[in-house]
Amino acid sequence: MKSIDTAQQVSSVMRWVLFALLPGVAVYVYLTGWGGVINLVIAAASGLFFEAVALKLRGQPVTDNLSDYSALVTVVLLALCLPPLMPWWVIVIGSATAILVAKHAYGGLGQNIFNPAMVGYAVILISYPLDLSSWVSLPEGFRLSFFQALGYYFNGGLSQSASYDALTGATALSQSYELRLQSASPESIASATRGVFGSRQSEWLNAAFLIGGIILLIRRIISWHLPIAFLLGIFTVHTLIGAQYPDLFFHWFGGATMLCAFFIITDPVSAPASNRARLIFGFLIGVVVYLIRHYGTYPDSVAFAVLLLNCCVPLMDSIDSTLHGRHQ
Amino acid sequence: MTGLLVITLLALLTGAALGYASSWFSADNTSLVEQINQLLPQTQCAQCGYPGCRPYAEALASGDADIDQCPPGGSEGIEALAALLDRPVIPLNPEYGVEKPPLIAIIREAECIGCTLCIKACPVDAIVGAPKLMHTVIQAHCTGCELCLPPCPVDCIDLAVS
Amino acid sequence: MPKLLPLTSGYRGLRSNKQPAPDIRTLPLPDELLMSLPADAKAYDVLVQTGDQVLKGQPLTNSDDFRIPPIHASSSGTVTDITSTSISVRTDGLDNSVTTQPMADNPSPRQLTKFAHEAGLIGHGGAGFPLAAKLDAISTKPELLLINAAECDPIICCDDALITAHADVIIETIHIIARTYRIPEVVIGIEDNKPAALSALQTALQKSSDAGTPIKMVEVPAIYPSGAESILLRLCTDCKPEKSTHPAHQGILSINVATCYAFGMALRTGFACTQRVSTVVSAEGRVANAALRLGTTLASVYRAMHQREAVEQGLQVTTAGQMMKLDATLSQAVTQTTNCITFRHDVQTAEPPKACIRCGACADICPERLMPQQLHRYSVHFDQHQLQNFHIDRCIECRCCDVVCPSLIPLASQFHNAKNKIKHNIGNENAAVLAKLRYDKRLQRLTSSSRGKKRGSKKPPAAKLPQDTRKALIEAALARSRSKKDHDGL
Amino acid sequence: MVLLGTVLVNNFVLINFLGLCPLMGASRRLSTALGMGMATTFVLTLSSVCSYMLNTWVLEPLQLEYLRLICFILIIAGLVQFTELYIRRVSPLLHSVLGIFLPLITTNCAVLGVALLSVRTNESLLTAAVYGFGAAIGFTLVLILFSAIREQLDSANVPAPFRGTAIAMISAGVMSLAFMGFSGMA
Repeated sequence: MKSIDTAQQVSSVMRWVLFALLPGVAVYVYLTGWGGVINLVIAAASGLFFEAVALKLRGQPVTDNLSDYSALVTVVLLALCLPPLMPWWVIVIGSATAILVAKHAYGGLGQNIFNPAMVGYAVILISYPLDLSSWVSLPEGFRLSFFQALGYYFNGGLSQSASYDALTGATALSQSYELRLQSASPESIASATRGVFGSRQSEWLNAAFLIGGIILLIRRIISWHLPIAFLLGIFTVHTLIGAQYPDLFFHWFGGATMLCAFFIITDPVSAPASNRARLIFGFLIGVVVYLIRHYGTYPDSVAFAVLLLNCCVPLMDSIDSTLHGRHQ
Repeated sequence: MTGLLVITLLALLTGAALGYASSWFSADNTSLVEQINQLLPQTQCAQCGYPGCRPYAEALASGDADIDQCPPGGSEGIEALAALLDRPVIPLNPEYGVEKPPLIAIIREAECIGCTLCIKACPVDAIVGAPKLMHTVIQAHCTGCELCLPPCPVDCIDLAVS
Repeated sequence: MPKLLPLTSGYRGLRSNKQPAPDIRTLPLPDELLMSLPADAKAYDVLVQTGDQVLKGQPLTNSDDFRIPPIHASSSGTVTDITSTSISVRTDGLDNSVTTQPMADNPSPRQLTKFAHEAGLIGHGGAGFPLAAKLDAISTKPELLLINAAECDPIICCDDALITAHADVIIETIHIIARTYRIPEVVIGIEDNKPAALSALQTALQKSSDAGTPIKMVEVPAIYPSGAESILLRLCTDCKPEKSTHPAHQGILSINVATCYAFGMALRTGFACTQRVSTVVSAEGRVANAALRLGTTLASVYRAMHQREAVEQGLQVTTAGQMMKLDATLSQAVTQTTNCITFRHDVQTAEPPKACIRCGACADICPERLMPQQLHRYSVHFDQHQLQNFHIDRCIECRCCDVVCPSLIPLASQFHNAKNKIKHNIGNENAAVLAKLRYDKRLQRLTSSSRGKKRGSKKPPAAKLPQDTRKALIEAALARSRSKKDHDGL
Repeated sequence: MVLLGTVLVNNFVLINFLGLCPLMGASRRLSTALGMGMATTFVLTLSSVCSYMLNTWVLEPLQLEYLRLICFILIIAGLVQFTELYIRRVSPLLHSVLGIFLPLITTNCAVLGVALLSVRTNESLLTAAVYGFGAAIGFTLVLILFSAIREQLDSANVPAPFRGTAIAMISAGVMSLAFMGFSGMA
């Protein structure tokens, strides 16, 4: 007997998202060493803990809802935005904000207006800018051992063998921003920040997220409208401004662009309902991301751009419904 | 001195402009009354303490009445009024009656003496009949307002769930 | 083949054309029949009493209303019980039938409509709209006859088997209907996963000597719900019926192919409809097509199909295929609308629905291009204005969205409830408008009559009709006189 | 540039936290917010212009700067009264829905703030007008976005302790967080 294919359930959708994040996670861990691993572990553990607490408080079945993996996806996305090596409680504050405030205060899964991961990120970015804006970039061939890294999280510094200053460096995005402030020539910025095809180091991370995103597109878990519109938004402003360097690929493969394109703005809950509105939504996020990167004071701006457009979603839906009503 | 002068002048100017404007834009809230009236069930039952739905709407528009006085509208009616006037939803005030399922009046025709008192009482002309002859209720037009019950001398009118 | 309008959404997991439909089996006559009665008890008279002997095809109820067709005994036996919902008949095994006359050639439209009513025919596709009411509605302005041969369900194949076996009856009936009601256009919409049925129809069409209205065949893609009336119309024709009234009132006669066959058999024999072909899925998952007597209980269908005496515990039965899937009980009886019966043992309890994550899968599959995720939001938090903005009235409740929802939300039933609530509210609003109108008129009359008394005039002024009604009356009168003039001129 | 700056970068509500009372009070529904936004836009733009004119052409030549505050309040109060009369005539429904928040525009610190700041920072009448208009548009934008969010929150399953104003305040906080992304621009 032929029976109807069982629909993809929420948990399987979320499992696929986690699976598609794997290449990105691998590159992230490769680039950041034990720091990245500890980031992910702290975020995941605290996220699941807060989710369980919130479910318990709201009197909902805990195991049933934990097993839909949605909380895990949120905090993993949050962790992937963070630089390695930072006080552990910063991460915990981030995941608490994401899960408790941005998700459960709004009514839990499916009701949140703002993207929880981005709320968590923005809150800790505003509160602890220093910890977040400096990626601890390690000298070539130098890797922290697990215990050295762990020590950093709990003591707020490296106990021995390496001094803090020697380790901090800026990301390619903030480096290019500072160089532009000093009105350095495009060539010199390029030589300092350009990698093989995108921005130094984070190009590989972005490429890995792109691969994950393509997996999701093929599995039809996300629709193409959002990522394409987003990348197009960046492209359009870039062309209109006519900036020489950083070039388009620097922006596409730099910062959190691909993570944002395929994993963050594609969160269907905080995106508009219709495809038409989704195109506008993605495009505008791209525009805002580029504008803040180019004119603003924050080197990367994905969180602000996403939250800003999240604010507009209810209005977009409402206008869309009126148009929908008139259209047919 | 100049300060006093300037202030006085300014005040006079603003006052004059406002006075002119107020005569220009005289208040008129018929459209608001219409909007409220559309949400009322039009049973004309007067349970709200006003002689009909429109007078109640007028009282609502001028702020004399609250939105919890219409039993036939029930909780849904109160919600609609609250949404229109942007007020909090409150329960029906039991002083004015309780919410019932929609009713219609039925005349026990054998007992009717043809006094026409109910015909005069019906606000929507839903009862037909002639003097000394049996009356009947046009069911499609009856709003269940119960106004025909008190005048009936032989109590031959029943209410049934429609 | 004429060009097709694309059906880009909808559910695509239907039977592939490699699988032929199983042949039609006949089941043994059951011991007891349960003839279901119409819902409105006031609308018909019961003609028999408990203990009466009845014959096959004997009418058990009577009604002059075309919307309430009579019920017939589907075998001979004794009436054992009459309840408000059904009449039980214990069969005597003889299967004696009433004597009947086949329909005369070239009947008048009125005759044919009356015959359809007396044969007790209702739509065999699922909704069960009375055939006579449809025929009556189109007879004033016939424009199109659409034969619906699109079953569009993963397992239902009874129409496929029926067409393959009896294509000649179907084609002949189509010709009779088209000729009698003078319908200028006939279209058969058939899915492209039934090659056997299609070729049978084409052969029958070539053999048919009738040179009346040409019959057009349109192959539609095997995508659920291509067989829904509004979708099939969109797929096969240029007609765009208005949503406000039934298509039959707009001259569009849409008949299921099984109804057409049943009508044809009734015309040939003069005999009321007493059986139908249904797809039966056994508990082991075997698909069969069986000719079932109307009134056979689902329990006896189960016993006959599985050759078992008893019915096991925990057996679940559903009707109407995989997509529509209506829960049924074993004591329920087969009616003309029962096109599929599914028995299952291994029923897992359904998981509780989760929260909507607005993934949009429902909007992608919706054949009417609605946005079920928004409709869901506003039917849970009931908002009539928004629901109407998102066209809930166009939802055909095909359950495509239910099937794809990752949160397992019963969307279609939510929409059904919301639609009912809206209908109820609109009814209330209309009643309020009417009451207000009558109240205002009364006030006007009272004030004017009191004024009249003061002036001492004896004649109270006649109540004025509302402006638009008066205009309409004047228009109508003008139109009448104009048409009369035209007649005189001729 | 002044326009964009006041609308997005230095948004009065979300960055300077002025005018929070109408933001909370008049944002329960989209239509109300639209009406309130339009009324405020009218008052803000005109009061910015009038204040500027009064300041440069009357108060400064007469060296009466100490009267600035009281004169501005007078102008604003007059404009608000005018707006109220107008709304009562055109849309009694909006008038009854806005209720006390309409006359309260007078005491809305954003209005006086804009008038004072506009006098202090702008060189010409045109920039003063644009400044007032930009501030008003920024206020209206936030009000409308916020009311749409609140409308949506009405149909969400918000836990009891957060329902109503609490969740609205949290949303306003997140909105202000989002607008912080523009800080330092222009």
